[in-house]
Amino acid sequence: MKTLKGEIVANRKYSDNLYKLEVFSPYICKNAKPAQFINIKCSRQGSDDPLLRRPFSIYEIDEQFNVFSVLFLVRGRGTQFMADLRKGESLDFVGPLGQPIKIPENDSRFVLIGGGIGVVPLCLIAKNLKSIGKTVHFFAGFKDEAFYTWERDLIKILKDYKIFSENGVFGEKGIPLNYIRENFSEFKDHHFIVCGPLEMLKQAQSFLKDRKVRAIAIMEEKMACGIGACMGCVIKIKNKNNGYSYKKVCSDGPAFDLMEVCFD
Amino acid sequence: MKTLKGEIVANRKYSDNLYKLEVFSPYICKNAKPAQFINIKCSRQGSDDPLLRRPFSIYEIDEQFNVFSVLFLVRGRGTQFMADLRKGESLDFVGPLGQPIKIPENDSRFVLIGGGIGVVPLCLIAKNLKSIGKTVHFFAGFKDEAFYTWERDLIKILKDYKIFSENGVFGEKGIPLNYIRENFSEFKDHHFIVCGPLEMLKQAQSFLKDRKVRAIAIMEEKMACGIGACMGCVIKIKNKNNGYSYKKVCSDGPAFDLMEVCFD
Amino acid sequence: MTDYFSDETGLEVRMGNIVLKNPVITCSGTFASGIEYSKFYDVSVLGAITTKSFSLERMAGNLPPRICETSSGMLNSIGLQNEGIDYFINEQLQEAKKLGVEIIPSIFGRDLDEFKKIAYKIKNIEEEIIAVELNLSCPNVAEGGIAFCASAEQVGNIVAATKEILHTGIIVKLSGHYNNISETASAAKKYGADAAAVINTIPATAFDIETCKPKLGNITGGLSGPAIKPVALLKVFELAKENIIPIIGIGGIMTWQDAIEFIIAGASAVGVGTANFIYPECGRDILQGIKQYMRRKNIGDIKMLKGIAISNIIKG
Amino acid sequence: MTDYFSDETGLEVRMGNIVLKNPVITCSGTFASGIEYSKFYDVSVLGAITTKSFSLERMAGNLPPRICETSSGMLNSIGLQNEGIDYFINEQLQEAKKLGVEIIPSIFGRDLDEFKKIAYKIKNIEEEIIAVELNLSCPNVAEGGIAFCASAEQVGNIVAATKEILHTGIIVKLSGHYNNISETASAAKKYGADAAAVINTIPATAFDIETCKPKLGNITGGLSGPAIKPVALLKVFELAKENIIPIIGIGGIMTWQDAIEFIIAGASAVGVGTANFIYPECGRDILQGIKQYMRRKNIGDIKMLKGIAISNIIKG
Ligand SMILES: Cc1cc2nc3c(=O)[nH]c(=O)nc-3n(C[C@H](O)[C@H](O)[C@H](O)COP(=O)(O)OP(=O)(O)OC[C@H]3O[C@@H](n4cnc5c(N)ncnc54)[C@H](O)[C@@H]3O)c2cc1C
Ligand SMILES: Cc1cc2nc3c(=O)[nH]c(=O)nc-3n(C[C@H](O)[C@H](O)[C@H](O)COP(=O)(O)OP(=O)(O)OC[C@H]3O[C@@H](n4cnc5c(N)ncnc54)[C@H](O)[C@@H]3O)c2cc1C
Ligand SMILES: Cc1cc2nc3c(=O)[nH]c(=O)nc-3n(C[C@H](O)[C@H](O)[C@H](O)COP(=O)(O)O)c2cc1C
Ligand SMILES: Cc1cc2nc3c(=O)[nH]c(=O)nc-3n(C[C@H](O)[C@H](O)[C@H](O)COP(=O)(O)O)c2cc1C
Ligand code: FES
Ligand code: FES
Repeated sequence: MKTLKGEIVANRKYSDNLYKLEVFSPYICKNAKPAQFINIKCSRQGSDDPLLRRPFSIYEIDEQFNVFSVLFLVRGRGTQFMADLRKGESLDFVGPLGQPIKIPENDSRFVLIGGGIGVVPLCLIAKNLKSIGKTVHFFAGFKDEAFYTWERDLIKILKDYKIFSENGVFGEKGIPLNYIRENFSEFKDHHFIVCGPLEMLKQAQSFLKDRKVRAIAIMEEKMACGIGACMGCVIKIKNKNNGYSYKKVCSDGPAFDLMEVCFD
Repeated sequence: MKTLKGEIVANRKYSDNLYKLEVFSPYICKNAKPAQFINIKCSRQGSDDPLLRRPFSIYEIDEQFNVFSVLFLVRGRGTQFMADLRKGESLDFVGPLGQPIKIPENDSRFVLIGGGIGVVPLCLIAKNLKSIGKTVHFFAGFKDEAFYTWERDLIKILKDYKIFSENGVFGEKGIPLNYIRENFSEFKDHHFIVCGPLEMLKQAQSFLKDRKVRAIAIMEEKMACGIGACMGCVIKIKNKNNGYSYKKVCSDGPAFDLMEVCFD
Repeated sequence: MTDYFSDETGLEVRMGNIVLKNPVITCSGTFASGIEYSKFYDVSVLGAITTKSFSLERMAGNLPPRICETSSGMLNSIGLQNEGIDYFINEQLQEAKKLGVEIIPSIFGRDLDEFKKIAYKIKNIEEEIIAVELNLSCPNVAEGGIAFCASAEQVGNIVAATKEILHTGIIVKLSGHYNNISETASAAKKYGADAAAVINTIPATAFDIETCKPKLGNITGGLSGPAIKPVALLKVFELAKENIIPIIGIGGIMTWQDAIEFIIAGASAVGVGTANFIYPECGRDILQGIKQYMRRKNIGDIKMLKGIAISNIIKG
Repeated sequence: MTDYFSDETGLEVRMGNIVLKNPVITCSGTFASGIEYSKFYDVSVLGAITTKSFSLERMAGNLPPRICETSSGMLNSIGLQNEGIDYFINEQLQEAKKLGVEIIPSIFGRDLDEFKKIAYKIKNIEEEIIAVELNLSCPNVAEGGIAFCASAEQVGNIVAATKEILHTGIIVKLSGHYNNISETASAAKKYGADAAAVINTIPATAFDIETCKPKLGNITGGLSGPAIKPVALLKVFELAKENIIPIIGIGGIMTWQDAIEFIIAGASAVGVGTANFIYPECGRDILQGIKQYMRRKNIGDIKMLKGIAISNIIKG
């Protein structure tokens, strides 16, 4: 991990509030692994407001051109700042951060379920799984049209995917978990990797737990340092004695065993 | 005075740290008078750091195109923000602020002395004096090369000027006040208007006072509200009883009788 | 959508004997007597305006520079420059009244006796004002000011003395500087105050590393603006939890979102200060935002919003 | 230009019995035990690092969310999550020592007795550390913490007890929250502390206006970052003026300019906290900037810079 400055190669608008920021960085392209993230300074040089860096999963890595990207939704001050960045400007970020996801070597078939912006880390994971010859089914669910044009990125990674939208404006109407429920026999010996809103993770946990399916969750929490030094970004993880302990999303995660995450 | 948004028509770089920002604003062009200023928000919309607006004298008014300009030196965070503004972006400002300078009607000959960025308000004043048929001598003194190319603006206003630089890299070597001292007989019944660093104002005061010359000073002080509401921007002004009282640069000034300003 | 808010319905705020038509007021020292800001908008939309603090006699104020910017904040060391209470009463009040907004004169005495003298003067104009604010927390004066807040007894005495003289509403302006704000607020309540304005600026300073001198002529000043909002919110929240006295929440309010945050933390009304310097129309805009928020959330009366974060915590 | 600074000459700082090779240290809780940051730069350039506060037993810490950003600042409510002092002594110390930087363990007890017990454990590693910091000012714990600072007597007792057990330097970490910081600092000095670290985070809070709940799991937290710098500077300045005890100035230091500002206000050394989160290499950069400033100003020894703003004020 390093503090880096990378030239912005492109900032592509996918929809009203979804952007893909492409950044030149040989260091990240060489060192970053799936599920890792970077911590972006979202204020001008010399300004400290907004103060904290913002964490973003690494979305794509183009090793040929040494360009990686992050895909982000505009939510507040930091992401608005990012949306306003222009080609040629410099991005100040720290990375790669977090533990690379540990792919269970013995499993060969994977189901990836992404909810909303949760699809981001799954894309790099999917690409990686494919490259090592695993079978991957990708399910993505969205609330609204923000991701309408995003399919063009997904289709480059794999063909076996299904996109759902709650209101049916694009893809199939519904949510991925319902589809999985209804067609569970197809997936029962797959390894699941899920990323998305807490409610989705919670439902996935309870559904998969009953069926004794193994699953990895990619988690989020508010961060300060992003490198494991401040104890700010903890979530509750079950431990052996039926209790829990706090684990750091930034340095113990962001990938955790879904069954060990406490949602309460 | 109003809170305004004006489209930036141009942001011209005069030298490393001197810029001219041209802004479209019919309201300012119609209402602003010499010595008045505007108060610029130097942070992105939705950001409050830097918090306070920055005051800048109105430099030029182009009534035909409804464009006015400010000429500014990059000093700190606010002016760096301004230097980075681009054509087409919107400037958030309040104005016109301050009292228009009161031109003594009976005097017909004026000496204007500007030190450094202090030349800015004097340019609009000079233009105004010329337009009402007064005689104007303009003296400008600079420390370094920042204003090297600025002469092109001045020459459009009047021909009777002298530019000095302390090290002689451009214009004449020296400072305006020395020139005035040496050629005082020429100017002794002129009305003086001075704007520049405190040290220059102080020297001008002591020199002119001894010679019973009337003079106006354009003053600066740190501001919060810019409209006379906070009592933040006061300077000491002599009153009748040999004492002083605090006057507000923003709403009582920025023009004051130089002889009444207390420098201590 | 229910149409509660075609008018001001549901915005009225009662704090003891003080009734405001809506919860947005401007803070002392940041709005003068309203005249400057009336050039920007019709200030009669505000719940009230609080004037600059007036003292018994004219005060010259502190040495400049008096303003210094800090990260998301500013220091001021005005030192209560004002023309004295007589000037307010004789010259300024009538002009301010023309703005059509309720007026809360803020007053400052160096000691109990001065407060009494000012109160007697205010008595003559009681009909024309909605309340009086006792500034017991200015960090920029050598005598009185913030030091009053060190002792609940002192605060109680000044309130009691004022209460004896005046029938109008009484607001105490308290400091977050001391750790006894519950006691001072309780004393104020006990002796007759209707509301507490919380908080004043926080004592602070800044130095110039080139001259190696203080950036303020007065050496120290008071910190205001967004930087202090989290600190102010905690003071309001802690006072409101104890339900001692109605609170005017103050500190770093720039937007309607900030105002709502203070109200859900327990403030009955909010005071907008430093924000006026940056956004001259912010009082109006904050009020507008509050109305829209209430409409969106289907909240018919601002009272239902007050302290809702406290009840949510208690509910768990 | 005189070449004072090819090496570290003129940067050494003495605070009581504590000698630091330079004035830049990192703050407790923001630098863990240095290992994470050593991936960014050679932390042995620092004057010292202060560890996260360790308690007698493992502490789980507070409910998440624990972090919330505010204007030019942040709130944290970590609640001293740590693995306990034994873990530090047995597992972490040796690894940290490898970084080649002086180590100041920060310790936290819920009461006098716990502080004593921890001190006895520290005794075994006294040779390996440069000083111990007593955290008497954490705003995020139910017992002890900031409450210690309410009473100079309590502070004195804890210092005295620690001093009896330990020979290493003692730093007390004080809060700016109470208004008795001169008294607590005096008590600390009297009973044997070598330096005071001033200030810890300022109690504060924030609410979410959509959920109408606190933004922190623990409801309240501590404010740090640039927002608090002017408040911290005033505390340092006031303490330094009274010349009670050497001070480590802390609060919102992001740049070398900020560090210089604390030093001219009277701090002997500076603690860098929140800044590490945003600029992982800031400790190194701040030190570098101090050196360059001293060279530019022709200041041969940092002692000559310390409190220079105070002397300038006295000179008038
Ligand atoms: C490991 C990780 C990976 C992420 N990857 C992506 C991604 O690929 N694309 C994407 O769009 N978003 C991602 N997020 C969420 C992203 O960090 C937030 O949307 C962003 O921080 C919002 O900043 P803001 O200033 O726009 O919002 P604000 O609400 O103004 O932010 C205020 C504060 O809250 C924090 N915050 C707000 N939302 C979140 C959140 N969901 N998670 C963590 N902190 C938050 C901010 O960092 C900031 O400190 C990720 C979060 C984490 C923890
Ligand atoms: C009436 C008036 C007219 C002015 N006209 C011009 C002009 O035409 N061109 C120009 O270049 N400058 C002008 N100035 C000075 C200009 O306002 C400052 O250079 C600017 O505020 C610096 O901001 P900063 O953020 O870059 O500097 P910083 O040093 O970071 O500013 C910090 C704070 O100090 C204040 N400040 C800093 N310098 C000054 C100053 N000289 N006067 C008042 N406040 C200051 C800032 O407004 C801000 O609040 C004028 C000042 C006044 C009062
Ligand atoms: C320039 C200035 C002058 C002030 N003058 C007074 C005053 O005269 N009386 C008073 O009670 N408070 C005064 N205050 C404090 C404000 O009323 C308010 O309590 C404080 O600024 C915090 O609110 P804010 O962050 O919204 O500004 C002043 C504040 C500022 C910034
Ligand atoms: C996330 C975080 C954790 C902290 N933990 C501790 C701690 O364990 N012990 C302590 O004495 N201070 C702790 N502090 C306070 C800092 O050491 C420092 O006093 C404070 O943050 C102010 O400095 P800053 O503005 O530079 O961060 C913590 C601060 C933060 C932000
Ligand atoms: S953000 Fe600091 S430990 Fe994770
Ligand atoms: S800046 Fe507020 S009175 Fe001049």
